[in-house]
Amino acid sequence: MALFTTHLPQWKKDEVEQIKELSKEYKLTGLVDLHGIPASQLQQMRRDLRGNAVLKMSRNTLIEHSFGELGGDIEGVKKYLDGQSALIYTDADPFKLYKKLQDTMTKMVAKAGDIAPEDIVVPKGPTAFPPGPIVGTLQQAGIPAAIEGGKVVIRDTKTVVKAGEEINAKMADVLGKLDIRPIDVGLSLQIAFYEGSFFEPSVLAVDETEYFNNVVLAAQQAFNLSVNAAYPTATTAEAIIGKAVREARNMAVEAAIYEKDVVDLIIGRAQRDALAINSIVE
Amino acid sequence: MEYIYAALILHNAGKEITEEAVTGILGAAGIEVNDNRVKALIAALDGVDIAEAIEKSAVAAVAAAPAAA
Amino acid sequence: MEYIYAALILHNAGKEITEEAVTGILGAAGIEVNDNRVKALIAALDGVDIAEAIEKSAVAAVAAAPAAA
Amino acid sequence: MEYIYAALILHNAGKEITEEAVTGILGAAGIEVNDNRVKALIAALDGVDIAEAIEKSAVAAVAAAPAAA
Amino acid sequence: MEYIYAALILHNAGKEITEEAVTGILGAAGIEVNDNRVKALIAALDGVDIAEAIEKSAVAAVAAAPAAA
Amino acid sequence: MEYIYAALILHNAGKEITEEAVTGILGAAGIEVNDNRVKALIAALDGVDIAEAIEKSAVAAVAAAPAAA
Amino acid sequence: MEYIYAALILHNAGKEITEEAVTGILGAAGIEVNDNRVKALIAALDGVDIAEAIEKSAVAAVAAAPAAA
Repeated sequence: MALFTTHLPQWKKDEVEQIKELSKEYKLTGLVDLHGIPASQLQQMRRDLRGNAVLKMSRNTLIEHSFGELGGDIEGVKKYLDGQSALIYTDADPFKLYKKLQDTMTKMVAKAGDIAPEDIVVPKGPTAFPPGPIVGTLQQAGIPAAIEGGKVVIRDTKTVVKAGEEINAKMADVLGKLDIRPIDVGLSLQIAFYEGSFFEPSVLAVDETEYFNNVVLAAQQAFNLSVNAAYPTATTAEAIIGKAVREARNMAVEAAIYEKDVVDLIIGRAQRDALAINSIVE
Repeated sequence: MEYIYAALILHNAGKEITEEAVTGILGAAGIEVNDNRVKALIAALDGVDIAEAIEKSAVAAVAAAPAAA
Repeated sequence: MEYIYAALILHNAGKEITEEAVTGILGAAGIEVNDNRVKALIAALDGVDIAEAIEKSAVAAVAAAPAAA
Repeated sequence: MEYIYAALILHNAGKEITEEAVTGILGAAGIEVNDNRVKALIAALDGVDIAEAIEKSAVAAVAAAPAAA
Repeated sequence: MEYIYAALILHNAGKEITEEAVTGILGAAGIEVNDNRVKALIAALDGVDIAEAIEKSAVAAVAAAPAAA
Repeated sequence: MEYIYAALILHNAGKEITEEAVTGILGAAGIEVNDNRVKALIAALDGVDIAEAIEKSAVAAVAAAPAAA
Repeated sequence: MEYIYAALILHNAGKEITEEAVTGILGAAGIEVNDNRVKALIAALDGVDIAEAIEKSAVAAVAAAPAAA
């Protein structure tokens, strides 16, 4: 690389320096894949990230060069450069960053060949289109369009593409015209280098539902332990009393302890048993 | 449970539920009657509407279901 | 139901459920015993596992619930 | 229910459920103990597996409801 | 559970549930009373409507229904 | 319930549930530890099969049923 | 589950659920804390309504019933 360095134009040298500086300044240095993200969407995402993370676009060759110069562990970032990689810097940890990137996902219009991530539904109602060939185009795509009151309206809600199906060119065109955005687009994390370790996206995805369920389970377990061990807390005092009373009643009925508080229950048990035998006898 | 059944027999037959009656029934069954339990039974049943208690038990299980449905 | 109660008294006390025993119990209650009913009861209970039948009734409430729903 | 609770205190503590023990407990609570009720309690519990009895539901099983709904 | 039962005995008898009262009852039962557990019990019961808790316990068997419906 | 959760942490980690351990955990959480409650907890858990106690469903208030219907 | 218990201790005590806090609690318990697990916990719980989960646990004891329905 020595040859390359000597002939590096100033602006490239500056760029390399900047990348190296940022990598030293922030706790987390990462790469995200910008492939397929339209410029307008990208702008929105950068706005959403403001205050949390910094996106820096640069040529892959310069990125490679920068990490080469930095050396050490961080040089391993080079391996993950791919296609339209961009640098991302933040002081948050990789898990928080990954979550933030998920949160900044937006929707965009479909292109021919895209797979629908969920059912695509065209809602019933008026459109902005004046009467014209659009009516025919919509109908050809299976959408019940008609002219009413001088406007083109969709007469009924219709599911035009099912989840998992491919969106063909005609459909993509129609959906685009209706400004229906079914495709999820977001910054895809390629790698995060943080506190000396590399974090690949597969280890960063956290299933919130699983955590929710575990919290429910933990609360249940704590409740059970508190009641079963008869260790009363504000949360469980009532339940413990309830358990004590139920157990007392159970024993009283089972042993037929003739006390006013339970004699009704004893009669009930006696009758239930008698009915059971009665049904056999009849 | 023998004691309560004796009481239920008397109830069904429209007879008064007394210590003697209950003792008599259980004695006839060849059971060694425990005086205390008989007394406790009579005391516990004092003021109890047996017909009502019997009815309640029959629907106790079903009363739960409607709440569910 | 008196006949059933009588049978259950004997069952609870671990005694054999015989015509004599049932008749004795109901007689002691001052009830006019119907011989045929006693015979029918004894015959019907022959071979019946009463303890088991009672246990099953503990969850028999299930039969009631669907009807309610 | 005091008499029953007293029996359960003794059971939980692994102590024998006797007249003296139950009377002692209720007396310490400042309750005027009815001898007969204590004796009836002891007699009723004679031979009963308390640990098992505690588990057996006094109320008709409502395992029914789910099926209904 | 002994501590809870002691509290319930006092409640049933209309007595105040205090450390001394609970300790007295359990002591009479021949139990080695753990001061801390008594204190924790009194603290936990502060503000609890015991009568209401007892009532609620009556239908606990129906806990099955909700999820089903 | 913090005291219970502290016990659960120790149980899960296969550590002994002692006063020191529980106090240490809650102290690290910045909680003002009530000595009495810790002692009461240790005493209550003494001899308890925790794995079993965690599993055994202690049915909560049945405010549930109405919601279901 | 220790990580979850630690989070719940903090939640119950009205404290913020942070990396330091969770690590401190588990460390005090003598557990070897996995930094990444803590980070993942914090990130995941950020989107979890813990109060809601705790409420759900109150009726979840009936989780058994659904299978029946």
